[in-house]
Amino acid sequence: MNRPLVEVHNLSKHFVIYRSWSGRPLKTVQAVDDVSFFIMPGETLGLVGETGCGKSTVGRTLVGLYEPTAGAALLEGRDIHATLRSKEQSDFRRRLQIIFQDPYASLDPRMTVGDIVGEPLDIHQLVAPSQRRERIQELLLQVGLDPEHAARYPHEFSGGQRQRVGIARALAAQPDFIVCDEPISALDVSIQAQIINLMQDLQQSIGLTYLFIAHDLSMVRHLSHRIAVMYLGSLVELADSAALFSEPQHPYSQALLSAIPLPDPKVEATRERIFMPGEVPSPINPPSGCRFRTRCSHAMPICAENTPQLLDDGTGHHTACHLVHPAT
Amino acid sequence: MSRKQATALAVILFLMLSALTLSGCGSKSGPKYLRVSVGAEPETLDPRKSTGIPESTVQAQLFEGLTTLDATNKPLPAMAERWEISPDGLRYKFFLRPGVKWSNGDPVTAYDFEYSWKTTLSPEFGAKYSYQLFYLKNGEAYNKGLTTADQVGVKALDDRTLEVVLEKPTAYFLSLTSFHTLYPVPRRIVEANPKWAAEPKTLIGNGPFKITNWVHNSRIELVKNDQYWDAAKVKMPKLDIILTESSSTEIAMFDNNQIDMGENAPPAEYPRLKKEGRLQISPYLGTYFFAFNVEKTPLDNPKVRQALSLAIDRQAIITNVVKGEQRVALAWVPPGLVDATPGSDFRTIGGDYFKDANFEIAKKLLAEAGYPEGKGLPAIELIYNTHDVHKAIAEAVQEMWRKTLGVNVRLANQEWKVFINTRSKGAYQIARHGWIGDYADPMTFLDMFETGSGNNDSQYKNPRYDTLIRLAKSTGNQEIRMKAMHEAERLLMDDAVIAPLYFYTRVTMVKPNVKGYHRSVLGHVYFKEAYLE
Amino acid sequence: MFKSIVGRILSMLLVLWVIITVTFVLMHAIPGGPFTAEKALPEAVMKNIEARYRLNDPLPKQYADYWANLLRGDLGPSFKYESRSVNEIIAEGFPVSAELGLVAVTLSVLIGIPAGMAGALYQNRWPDHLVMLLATVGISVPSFILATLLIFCFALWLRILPAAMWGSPEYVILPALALAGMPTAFIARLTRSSMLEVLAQDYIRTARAKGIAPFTILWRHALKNALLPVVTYLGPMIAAIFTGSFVIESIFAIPGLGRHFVTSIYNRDYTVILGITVFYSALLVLMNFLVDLAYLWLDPRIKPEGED
Amino acid sequence: MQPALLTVNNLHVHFRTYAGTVQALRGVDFSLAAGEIVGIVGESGCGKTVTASAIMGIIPSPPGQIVSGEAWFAGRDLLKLSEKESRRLRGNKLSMIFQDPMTSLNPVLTIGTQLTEPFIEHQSLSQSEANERAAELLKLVGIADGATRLKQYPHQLSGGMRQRVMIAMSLACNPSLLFADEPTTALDVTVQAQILDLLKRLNRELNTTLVLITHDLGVVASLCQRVLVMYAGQIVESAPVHNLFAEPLHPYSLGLLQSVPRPDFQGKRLLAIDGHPPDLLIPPSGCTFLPRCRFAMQACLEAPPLFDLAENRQSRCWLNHPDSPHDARVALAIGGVR
Amino acid sequence: MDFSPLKPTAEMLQKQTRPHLGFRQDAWLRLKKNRAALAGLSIIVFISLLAVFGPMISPYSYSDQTLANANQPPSAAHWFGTDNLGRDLATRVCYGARISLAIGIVASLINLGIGVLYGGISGYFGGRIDSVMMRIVDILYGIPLLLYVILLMVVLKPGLLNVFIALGLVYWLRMARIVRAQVLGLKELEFVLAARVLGASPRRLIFGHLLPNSLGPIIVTLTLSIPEAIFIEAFLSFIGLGVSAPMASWGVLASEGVVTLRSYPFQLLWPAVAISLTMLGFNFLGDGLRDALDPRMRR
Repeated sequence: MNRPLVEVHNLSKHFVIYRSWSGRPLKTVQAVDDVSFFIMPGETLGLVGETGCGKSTVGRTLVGLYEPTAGAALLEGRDIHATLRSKEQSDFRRRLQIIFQDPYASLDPRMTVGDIVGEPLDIHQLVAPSQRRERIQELLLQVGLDPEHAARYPHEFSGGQRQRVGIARALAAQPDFIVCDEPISALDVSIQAQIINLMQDLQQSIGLTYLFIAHDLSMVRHLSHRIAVMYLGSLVELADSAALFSEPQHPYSQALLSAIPLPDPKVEATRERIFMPGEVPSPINPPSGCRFRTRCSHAMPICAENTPQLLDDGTGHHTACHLVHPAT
Repeated sequence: MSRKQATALAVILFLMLSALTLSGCGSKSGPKYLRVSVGAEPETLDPRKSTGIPESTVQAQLFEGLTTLDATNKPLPAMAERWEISPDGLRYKFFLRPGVKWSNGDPVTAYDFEYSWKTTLSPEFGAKYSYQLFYLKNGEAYNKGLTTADQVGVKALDDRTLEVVLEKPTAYFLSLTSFHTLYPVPRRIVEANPKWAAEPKTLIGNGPFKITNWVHNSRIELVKNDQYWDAAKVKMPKLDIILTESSSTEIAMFDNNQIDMGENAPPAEYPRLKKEGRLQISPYLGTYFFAFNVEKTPLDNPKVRQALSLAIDRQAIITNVVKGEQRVALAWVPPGLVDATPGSDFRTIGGDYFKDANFEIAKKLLAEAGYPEGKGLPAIELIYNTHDVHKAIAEAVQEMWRKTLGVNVRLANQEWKVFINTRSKGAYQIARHGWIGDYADPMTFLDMFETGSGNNDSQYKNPRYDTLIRLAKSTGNQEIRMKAMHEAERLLMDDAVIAPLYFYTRVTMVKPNVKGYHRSVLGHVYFKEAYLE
Repeated sequence: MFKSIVGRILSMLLVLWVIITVTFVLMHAIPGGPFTAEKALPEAVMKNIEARYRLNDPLPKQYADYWANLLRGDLGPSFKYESRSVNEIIAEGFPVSAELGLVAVTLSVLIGIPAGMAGALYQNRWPDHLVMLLATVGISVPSFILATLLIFCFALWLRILPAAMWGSPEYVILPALALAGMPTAFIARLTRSSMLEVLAQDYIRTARAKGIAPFTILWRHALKNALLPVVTYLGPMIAAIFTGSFVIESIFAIPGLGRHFVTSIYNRDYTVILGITVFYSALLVLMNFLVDLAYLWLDPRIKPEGED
Repeated sequence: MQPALLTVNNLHVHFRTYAGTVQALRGVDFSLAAGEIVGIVGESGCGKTVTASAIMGIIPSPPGQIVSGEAWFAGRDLLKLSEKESRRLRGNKLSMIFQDPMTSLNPVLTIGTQLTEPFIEHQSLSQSEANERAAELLKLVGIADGATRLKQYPHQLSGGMRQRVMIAMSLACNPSLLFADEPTTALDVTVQAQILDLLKRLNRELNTTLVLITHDLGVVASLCQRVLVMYAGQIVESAPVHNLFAEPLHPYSLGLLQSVPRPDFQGKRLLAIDGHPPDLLIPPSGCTFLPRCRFAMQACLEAPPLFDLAENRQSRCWLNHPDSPHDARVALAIGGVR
Repeated sequence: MDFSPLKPTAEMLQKQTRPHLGFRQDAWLRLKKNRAALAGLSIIVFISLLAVFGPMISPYSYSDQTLANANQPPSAAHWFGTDNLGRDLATRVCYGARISLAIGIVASLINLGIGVLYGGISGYFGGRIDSVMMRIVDILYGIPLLLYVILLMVVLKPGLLNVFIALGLVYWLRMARIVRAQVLGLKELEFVLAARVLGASPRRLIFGHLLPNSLGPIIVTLTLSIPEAIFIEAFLSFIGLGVSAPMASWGVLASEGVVTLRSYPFQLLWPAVAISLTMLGFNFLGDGLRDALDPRMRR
């Protein structure tokens, strides 16, 4: 292991939802607040959390769809956003790709599958025009689609096939790093497995690095080497996938894990769930200190005052909680 | 549920239908007063300021001048009981009828006339028709700010005597005193309220009717004025004047018995209306013509102009297009104007200057001009202002010129004020034109083509012509005047400065039971003695 | 909320300023002036008149004077109609146009919305085809032809309604029908398509699963949602219809504001041109603002900006 | 075993589209006992929702059409009822909740309006009585401040809260049969757990028969007593939940179980079902699962019947044929490990 | 029963998918099933044929006058009757179709060329650019059309070109607004984001993704705008900006017919029928096209 492929340093992304007429921001959503992590080459980092916790915002910021409000994201040590803004961005841009959740919305309904997959080739002039067709067929084959279907339109495909097209499009750019933004949550169970397998195969064969965003914890666990848990814009825990599942440290992670229904009636019959009171607070006015304290059964006075830092317990298991790492 | 919805729909339909039938109240027989459409909304009813026909038609019922014109355009005593004219024709003394009153009961005095005329001429007042009073001594100078009001040749000697001094002898001055610009206004009212003419309450007149209501852009209601000196002759209790500028609206209202009389029927309806006996055609002092711009090639060549003029089949246009029994115009001044001797007609004496639809001569002239069968003729454009009749005439003439002379003329219509602007700047080749006389004398037509005249759109410059006009203007001697004017007209026609098409008629749709109104050749209608049978 | 209104008013004033300025320049750029007439006025007379209306001032001064008056709420005197002010012309014409417009808009809403609903409810069956055919014809027939046909039919042939003029209620019917034709057709189409969209929504399925009667579903669950696009269309349409239609008011000789939109330009009645342009623009802004308010009422999801 | 609450026989539903007729349901048979919780699992488009909608009488028509079948409920065939009769049962004795509580609640009407509708429609209560009952209902589904909530609009509630409202609404008239169509799919796991608990509690307290439509086997495992597995418009397996998870008798059921990662499978490849479900516009003549089946046999070119097997179990696979050389249990167990 | 193993073949999988149809084929198929749209298309084709061949076949030209034959009702010699100057109305209506259809086509091009582009750019860039561009649209809406037109009339010679210029000045505003609204909604969709991540240029995003997906509303607006353009032309030529007489578009023929409606109703009937039919045709076709091209209907 050498240096990380992707590094995220104190990344914050705030959205202004209402400005005064002079353009002064009056109200902001703190979608992501002070998040730091890294991803090693060939690694899959799972990013989990509930709706609205900011996990997609992290992913979209990493591929340059959003400009960070504060902090930075690096690819091989180069600031992603600074590079994308500069002139020589074209090649850099291709190295960061994204796969989206909704296989219906993520493909242009008025383009053929061949053209969709060919678009990155055209934009970055990756192949000679004479080889474009061949390359598209190759990519389709690579993701398990019939190369003969290049002339068809997305609506002629099922959800799983479309997601394969989305993967082929990302692959066409020959990326190093792919953000997978809930790529399987809109798919049927049997198809999810196909896609997960495909992604694993690709990672092995071409050495891709993934940020895998999902709310389905069992799939994340299956695919990821390490997992980061987000709550209301902040990272609360980051650990090896096995460690997180066997010994979750943050109260939120514990509650989250206990909520997953397991496909085993025997286990389910006897399982106890950890009850989390209340609802996720608004990211417009997040709670002070630890953002989870309003729903935490272990909340202490200090939780309202000090924001717990994401700290390593020495084994690579990071947790941001005053219970685990009492404030010094 | 579909039943509920069906019920709702049925209710709506029923309401609509009942609204339709309940309101079906178009009365089959009209009311006992006259409803007449005169045209668009008047710009103003202050007689000193107005210029148009709808305005003067309404004013003719509300006001009365020193004289009024009879059916033969002879000035009759009106406000003035009698008058004296000095032998040199420069000094007039009008004696007002005793007991004439404004509609509010105040007496009409000579001071009212003096006040009215002088304000009209005053530069600050900015009356468009102030030039109708330039005949007065120092009238023009005062209007230009070169002299004071005292120097103007009008003065009330006492309540009933008005003395007028003219700049030059003006033969038609008497008939001019019947014109609306020379009507009196009630000095006391006007001085108290400069906006007096805008409100029916303060709009005080001295005519056979008085105004009671004015709904802008819709209608003006007049009732009989009991204070009028000749009120005994006024039979109509009320006049409802309808204002609309659309001829199709007017004919629809006429056919629907909403009006008894209308001034703007569309020509397409003339034959039907005539068959129904509801069309009235009377002479109108005006000429419809095409103006040639004598400075633009190829129209700078008189032979081309003559050829074009001769190649028009005027009778065909009158019969098929304008349809109002207009008279073929083969000269400039329309009929209806008295020549030197009383009872004679300027037009009859002057006669026709050429033959209608003289195609052979036309072809010959064009060939002589160097364009046999139209060959080699530069492009010609005929402009007209937007109106269906002008368009139809232009299209018909275009086709005649094409068929007879092989001349291809392009048609271009223009928005009215753009058109006026183009034409008066002389930025055209051929332009449609129509001229309505201001007063009952040939001069109202002939001085138009004086060099430098503001209305000489043809850019005609002929010193001989100018001399003749000047001569006619400087003398009161009708013999000399008429002779000079006949000669001027001949010059104009020989030079083919214009191609006259027809002499206007006034076409009115009117129900057969409307009687007693009369109309001057200048276009004014007098409802003083009108009645319904 | 307050701040967003301020922002909108500012941008509206900016738009209005540009509109007035461009209109001012354009109207002085076109040939002819208010006193151009068939019979040319002698130069001296013309000068007197121009002096009286201050038309001999340099244009920048006229422009500045216009603004000075406008800010005091004075739109100036009409050049064409002696001793009438533009304020008076609008004050007299607008109520008439608005009354007619109100009837027309009411008609088009009362007919268009149920027709569109019927079309959506009976999608692809004969009531739908009938509604769509009529709506398409309604959009296709221009108002001047519709007006002429109405006059021909009801005034000249059946003789149950007046052909033109203004006054008692029966005068309103024909022009209102002619004016309502196109918007009715448009509303019917709009209602139908948005209704179809709403009827495909999940909450309609929920309502059906609850056993709610179809009419209630349509009335309570679907209509309010389906009205949003109609309301969006109604805003500018009301502004346009309430300020009068040149064609309809000319054909029916109605003393409304609409005819001034065209005649003032023909007459080069500068102050009237500017006055009604300002009036119309302001009304349009107002209507769009009301549409936003209607949205607040129709759709509780939309909150006034800046409020929680 | 209790007498059946609902018995569905040979249900066929077609949808006419511009491209042709889609045979959404191709002969569905099952029955439900009072008070049980039955799961229907299967991939999207397999006919789970259509089955529920057809029984509820809310298939949009056109384009939908119930071609044949019976659904006996309280002595009446639901499919033969007039629209009016059917409407009287809906939201009353039969009710249904949907996947996305955001779109399934009318955004422009208050919770109160929507919640009181069933009372007013089916029990002719006055608005104030209905309001009272609605507040009680909210309490039942775990929403405390009912009175204030009734005045709110759906967007002012959280996702979990909205689904509670949906559930309350469906329970308004004490239905004997409740279809829950993917009730937790749109929710986060923590909220999902609460909703599942709620459904379980309500089933116990009210003895409402619950049909849970889902594609999440975890949800089935935690809640259901019995499972119907659907594929391409047919039920392919029916079994008590323990049996299905322990010993599936249809290759598709096996495939479903195997495509979900399990803790003991960690790090290994998932066993996905290859291919994709058939297009029901042109359903294949033989077994619809044949092209994706690891156990395909020549016999599968003919459509298999639903074999009645022991222990209240049914399976639509030739492996279960008595003459089949392979015992389905053995074959699937071996094949599953493979 | 044969319980021997069977290897599922590719054909078996193939057989399970519906036959592939290209985008155009598919759209055409659905258009063909839409009777109203087909009727609309037939009307347009028929009228276009009349416009092209009508004047060639007719024994009269649009300008041939026989004053004596003015205002004749329809007869064997003149199928549609004659106008106030005795010209054959059938020929004039056919000839008018050329002008009116040309106007319609040019109006569409203007809508497509300016309106779609303007709206696309405004919606895509959003923010301040959008505000400024939309304020410009507001301004253009606010300035009286007649003023531009009169100014144009002074600057240019009458003719069809001027109508095109006049239309070009203002006739794309509604389209711009509609396209902008569409693009605003589309640009947050994932396929657009995906293209952005791929590094697609704004040009590629607008022309390759955003505008093609706004096709439905664009087509509807277009079909509604064609009839409107035909009437604007009538209005413009009434003021003096259209083709010069004796050529006449349908709008001109109709406004002439209105004047003589009382006595010669057929003079209004023909152009009115022609206009209404064309509009019906365009509307039906437009609705059909929108449905046929709507990707949402294709799932």
